[in-house]
Amino acid sequence: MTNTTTLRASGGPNWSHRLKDAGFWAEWAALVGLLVLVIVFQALNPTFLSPGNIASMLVAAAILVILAVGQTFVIATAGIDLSIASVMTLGAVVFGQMYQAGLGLGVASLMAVVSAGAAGAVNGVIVARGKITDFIVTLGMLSAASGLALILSDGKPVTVIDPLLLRLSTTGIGIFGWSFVIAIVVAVVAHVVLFHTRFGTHLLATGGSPESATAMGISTARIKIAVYLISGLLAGLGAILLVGRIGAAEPAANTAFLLNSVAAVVLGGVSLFGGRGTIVGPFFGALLLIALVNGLTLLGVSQFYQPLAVGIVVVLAALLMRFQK
Amino acid sequence: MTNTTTLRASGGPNWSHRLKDAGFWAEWAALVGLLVLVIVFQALNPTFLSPGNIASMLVAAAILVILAVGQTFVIATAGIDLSIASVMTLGAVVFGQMYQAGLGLGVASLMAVVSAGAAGAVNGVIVARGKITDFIVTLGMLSAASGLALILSDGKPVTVIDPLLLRLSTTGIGIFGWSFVIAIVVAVVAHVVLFHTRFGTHLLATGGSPESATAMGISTARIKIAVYLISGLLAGLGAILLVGRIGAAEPAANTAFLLNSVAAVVLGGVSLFGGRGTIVGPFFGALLLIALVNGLTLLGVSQFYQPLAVGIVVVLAALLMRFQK
Amino acid sequence: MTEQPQVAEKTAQPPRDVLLSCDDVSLSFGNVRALVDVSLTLRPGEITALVGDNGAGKSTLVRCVSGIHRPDRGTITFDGARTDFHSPEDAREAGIETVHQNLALVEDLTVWQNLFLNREIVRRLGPVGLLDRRAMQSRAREMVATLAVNVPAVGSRVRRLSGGQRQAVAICRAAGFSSKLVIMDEPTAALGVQETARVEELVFRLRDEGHAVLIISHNFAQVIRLSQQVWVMRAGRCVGGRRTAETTGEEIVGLVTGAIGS
Amino acid sequence: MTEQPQVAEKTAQPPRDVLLSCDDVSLSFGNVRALVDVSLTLRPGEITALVGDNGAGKSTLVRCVSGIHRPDRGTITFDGARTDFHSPEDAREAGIETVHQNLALVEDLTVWQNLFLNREIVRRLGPVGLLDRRAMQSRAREMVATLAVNVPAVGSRVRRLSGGQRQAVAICRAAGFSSKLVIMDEPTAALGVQETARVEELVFRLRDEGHAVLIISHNFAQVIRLSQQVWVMRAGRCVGGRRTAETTGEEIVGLVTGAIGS
Amino acid sequence: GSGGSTEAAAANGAQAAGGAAQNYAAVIKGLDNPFFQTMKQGIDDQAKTSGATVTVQSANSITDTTGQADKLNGLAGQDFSCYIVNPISGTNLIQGLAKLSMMNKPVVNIDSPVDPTAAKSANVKLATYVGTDNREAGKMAGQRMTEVLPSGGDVAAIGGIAGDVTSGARIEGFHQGVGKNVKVVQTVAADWDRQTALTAATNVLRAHPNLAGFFVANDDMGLGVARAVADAGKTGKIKVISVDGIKDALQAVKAGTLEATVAQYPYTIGQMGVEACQAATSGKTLPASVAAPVELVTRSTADKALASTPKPFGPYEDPYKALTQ
Ligand SMILES: Nc1ncnc2c1ncn2[C@@H]1O[C@H](COP(=O)(O)OP(=O)(O)OP(=O)(O)O)[C@@H](O)[C@H]1O
Ligand SMILES: Nc1ncnc2c1ncn2[C@@H]1O[C@H](COP(=O)(O)OP(=O)(O)OP(=O)(O)O)[C@@H](O)[C@H]1O
Ligand SMILES: O[C@@H]1[C@H](O)[C@H](O)CO[C@H]1O
Ligand SMILES: [Mg+2]
Ligand SMILES: [Mg+2]
Repeated sequence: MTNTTTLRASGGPNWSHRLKDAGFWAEWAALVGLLVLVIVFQALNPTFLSPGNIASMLVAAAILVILAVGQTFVIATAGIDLSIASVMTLGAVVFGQMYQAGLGLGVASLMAVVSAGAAGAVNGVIVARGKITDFIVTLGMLSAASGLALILSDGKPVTVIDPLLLRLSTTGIGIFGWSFVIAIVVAVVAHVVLFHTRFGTHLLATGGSPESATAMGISTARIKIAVYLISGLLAGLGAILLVGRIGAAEPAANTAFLLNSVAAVVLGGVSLFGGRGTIVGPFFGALLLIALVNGLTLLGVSQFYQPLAVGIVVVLAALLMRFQK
Repeated sequence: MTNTTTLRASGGPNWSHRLKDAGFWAEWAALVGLLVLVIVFQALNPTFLSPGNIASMLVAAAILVILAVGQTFVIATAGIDLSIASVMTLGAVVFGQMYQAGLGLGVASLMAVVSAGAAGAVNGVIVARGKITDFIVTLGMLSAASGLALILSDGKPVTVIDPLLLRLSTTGIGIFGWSFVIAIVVAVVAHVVLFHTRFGTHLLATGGSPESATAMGISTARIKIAVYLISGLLAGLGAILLVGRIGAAEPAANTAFLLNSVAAVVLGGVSLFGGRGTIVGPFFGALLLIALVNGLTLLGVSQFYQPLAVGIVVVLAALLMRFQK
Repeated sequence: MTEQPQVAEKTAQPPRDVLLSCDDVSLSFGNVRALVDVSLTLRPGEITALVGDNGAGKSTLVRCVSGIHRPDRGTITFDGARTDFHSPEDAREAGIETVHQNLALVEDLTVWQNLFLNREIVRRLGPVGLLDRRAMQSRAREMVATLAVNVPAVGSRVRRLSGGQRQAVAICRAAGFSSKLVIMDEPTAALGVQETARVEELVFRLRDEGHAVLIISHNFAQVIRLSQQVWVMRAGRCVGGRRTAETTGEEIVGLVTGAIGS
Repeated sequence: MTEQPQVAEKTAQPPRDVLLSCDDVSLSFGNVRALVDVSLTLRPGEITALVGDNGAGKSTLVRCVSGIHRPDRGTITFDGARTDFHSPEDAREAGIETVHQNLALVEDLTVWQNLFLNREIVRRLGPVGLLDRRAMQSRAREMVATLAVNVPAVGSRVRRLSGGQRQAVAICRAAGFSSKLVIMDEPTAALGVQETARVEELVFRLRDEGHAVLIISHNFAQVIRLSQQVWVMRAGRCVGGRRTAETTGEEIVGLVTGAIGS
Repeated sequence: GSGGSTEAAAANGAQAAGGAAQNYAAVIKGLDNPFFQTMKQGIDDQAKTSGATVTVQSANSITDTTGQADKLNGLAGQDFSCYIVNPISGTNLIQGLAKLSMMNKPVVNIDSPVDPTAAKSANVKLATYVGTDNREAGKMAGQRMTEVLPSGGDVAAIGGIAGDVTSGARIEGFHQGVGKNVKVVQTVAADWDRQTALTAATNVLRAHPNLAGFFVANDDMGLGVARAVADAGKTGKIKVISVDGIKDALQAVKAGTLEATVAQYPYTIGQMGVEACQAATSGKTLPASVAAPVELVTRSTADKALASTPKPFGPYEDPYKALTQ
């Protein structure tokens, strides 16, 4: 997957030129940042790279990676999905209600994805047909989806103890937990869709220059609806993993996921102004954010100093993206 | 103030043409939305327009108006200040520490504004000189400023009972509390700066087309630093009002203020892509958001249904902005 | 428009000889009456020119024909059928390719991606269609080489190209796909001498292959050189049409400036 | 570049007769060598033309002179002093106004705001300077009327203007402020016949008022008509310079295409 | 034995005698709430007296369920001899806890309980639980409300984030505690935020001009509500009762702006958590569940409470103390 991306950048395997290319650095800045972080943390605390810790970081990253992929699709069209985290909450609550009603894991999972996808589609239709700014529509959905989650669950969490779900979130292949494997699959598929299908090209054109895309006969409205639908569906997938991870379907907001999903995308070198996108970047952006918190925790950085440290490291990591200019 | 704005739009007082102009509607959509909301709420509950309720809505709106004005300056340059609320928290904590140390209201206020302004300036310098995306820099500052606030306050609130501050937040002229009067003054000054100074024009040019602005010899870096400085200073002013309002300086996150400040700006018809801005729009956008929550509470809408209602109304209000196209 | 009957005489032929016809097309933006009752026709296998001052409404008319704007009033008939394009997609489907004045390139996509935008070559793998990047890149290289002198790499993003290079890409795109009508809005404005010559060759080739071409140009020598029919617009109106063989540069200038009344 | 000595003979005059001189200016973008050892000079009170194929490097050179790019190597001397512009602001301060090919207008600002961008008229009220909108609007109306035929309202946003109307605004802006050198990158490319004539008048007027003008154009008739000196670029190099009076359109075409070797 | 923790110093010698210095980890809730600051203080103080070191980590906010889980996972990979956890929800830490149980590490659950069914099915073994019953705390507040409103009246409840478990339990308890004459007419969510609570209470007061009292789910919000009541000029007339017992609230009770607070003593909970770890690591059998002290602080007991804060002023049971000796 990673190879294809670089080949894409300028159509030839000339590495010395590649290294001088700004776009290349933008795409890989998050990886470079991650590597620097890993080296520093490992030097300060050898447990950091222990298999156990790597495994738990990867599992912790799975949901964020999936959301970041969804967010990438939206942001590449110059939109933003502020509702991604609360749509996930909605999906989780729907899962919980179905599961509690005894409908089983399959139906519950399906309904979680369907309901989250529906919320995403509503976002898309209002943005595309109603011609309202993405920010406001998805802000409205942020609120509405958490409201729905509260109403459906009556404000109460549902404990979900399912052996299969538990295996999903606790076992895997080697250090790769199943949930991380799912995240990898999502990322690979997303990469192919973005760079190797007509839809992907039309999506980037819609983000880069909606007028030009329209003039070339691309239905930007349909593209917009599609990306929000995708974002919703992935939020639904995230919801299943979330329920597995915390063992319950809760209506409480997952605000941290919202900002982190956008941060992963932007750290991954994707411009909020649309028209450009990579999947590799946001993927490593998500890992970077997770590794940062994990490392600071391992180092025992005091709780008050952690936000300060996170802020500084995030900006330093972004400094690597300066090469983008 | 309002008159000047409309005159600006197309340079003549021809009202029938004005009403057909899309830009006009974008600017006033928030006001129209507010009026619709007021009519509905008043019809459902006559206390809504009682002088007492109006007065308390206006006082509740003061801080949000001030933050929205700061956010407007940043957004008009195609940036976004995600740190605005936590910089306000930092300012409030600095105020609290100074006040507790017995330095008096004047010094405490000054230091609140200075520290928040400094945080804003740091944002600006990193964005402008470091050439890092606004989103990441201010996300970093969001984290760093709340960390600093926690460290400075040791996580504890400081009760601030100051007679002058108390008067500021509880008295006023008629139904206009002093804090709202301050917000109005801020809005008027901001309007003049945006539309009647060179700085304002250069700011809009920077947001609309940074390359063109640069080619015309405008230092976009200086403009960027200035808008973040302004946003920081206004967050500092907001901090003083916040301390006055709740009678304490707390390290609390104030996240609601962040999303609401951006929402007010966008509801006010200002594009997140920069280059266009109004102050009237965000002003009424902020009032709309406050009136919405007030009205829903007056109507006794249940806590679980409130988020749903907020979401729907926000999107409906934005539908008024369709005219913008 | 008052000119219309006069021209109609000359062009009064069986309808199969009219590819495109605009009848009383009008469009206003707020107070600006960009098009006022514009009527003109265009024959298959011919090069038709559209001239007029800046702001006369030429691009606006083109945008109506290619589905970007919908006229307030009037009808557009294409290939015998009355059209009501709701989007540029409809127009492209119907067989109209356009080189817009603002180029309509996506700056952040590469040259080859722009050339094949919404016309991508796809390899089918069962239900999924994957882009055939290699095929598109090599065809793109050929297409660009026919027009450009300093040929840009087809893998570079359009943002990096010079003014003329962009123009060449936009023209390649419109010419590269079989269509009944190719519209070019000031295609050679940014082009150098050699590139202009190549575009003119291309226009002739398109005509010879049976495409109709509508070309907008401020270069009257070029108009006389290329076209069989000229239409003149002034301040939103179509003020006249001439068979090129029967007119001169001077007469056209006169129509454009209003020295020769309508 | 090998041409340089030859040309130097002709232009070898006391330094006060050279307003701008580029010496061995080079600039690469990654692999693209946009400028290779470009040397040329420009006299005050003269109209100088710069010609060359698309992608030859003309706009890149102009962007170096006006402070947008900084050359990798080489020196630029303006008005007797070696310059090292760090920004377009420096260049404007030094007295260089430029009409860029991409126009450099701010689409969301109005015509008058664009005309006075960074040159705003201000009324001082003690420490604060407030914009004199009325004065700028009325002066803008005058400026635009001199060039445009279908005059756009100065209060309308540039986004709404036709291709030629934008071009006119950009030219007005560069011409409207006293400067030593006005650079115009393909100023008449999008213009109609009448508008082109007015711009040419304007260029002459600028020269007569003592400004130097550097004009880039693909229209060799225009070049011969307007300029006193022509410089030719090919594939990033300056391959020759001629006094216009001593050359012909054919020779220039030859230099541009490489038919006449360098 | 029972008694004030002033005797804790005595434990020091016992611990030193017990063997090598102990190394514990604690994961608590959000750090922007003084309640948890006090909890941390209790943990730190007890650690100092007993010669143990405790690494304390906390979630970013009261909603950060997965972030908290990540932190526990980070710490679980390291060699601590005992873990203290205060989970945000009943299940969010289950995965990390399962891992700890697998390694046979003792886990002490404080404040908010781990969901027993979830614990059972994930094979999570908890050494002990120490905390307060939030429903019980709400009930005490309800009973007090009935006492101070002998002739009954309308009251409103201000909760934390809609759907929050702790808030829900307290409000439910309050409903159970109030007598027939007292009617809860409205419940609003104020996000655990003082400013939001102030605005919400102001709005509720408009809707119910004859309101006789407020029950507020924590002290920070309670102080905001008290401010709203003061702004309306009804201090003393409208009774405000909240939960937590933070210092500022005790002072407010003393000053009469708060009617009462149900003090839960996070300091003591933290202390007892560390004691429980000491006992558990020295192989003692711990009681399954210990009720932490809860005291209703009213004007008459405010002085006493202030004098002993952050510790309880009355006697309480501490079965762990005996086990550490
Ligand atoms: N979207 C729009 N909104 C408002 N006015 C517009 C819009 N598009 C075009 N106009 C106006 O309509 C008129 C005709 O514009 P058009 O672009 O069709 O001219 P043109 O003949 O193509 O000129 P040029 O030769 O300069 O390209 C102009 O006055 C222009 O300002
Ligand atoms: N920012 C850039 N990055 C990469 N390549 C560039 C950049 N700017 C220009 N180039 C390349 O440099 C070469 C010269 O471009 P330039 O714009 O100077 O040509 P020009 O002579 O002005 O052509 P035209 O007549 O088409 O305007 C072109 O090959 C172009 O693709
Ligand atoms: O017990 C705590 C405190 O009351 C805090 O104020 C909110 O969260 C609860 O869990
Ligand atoms: Mg045009
Ligand atoms: Mg050029």
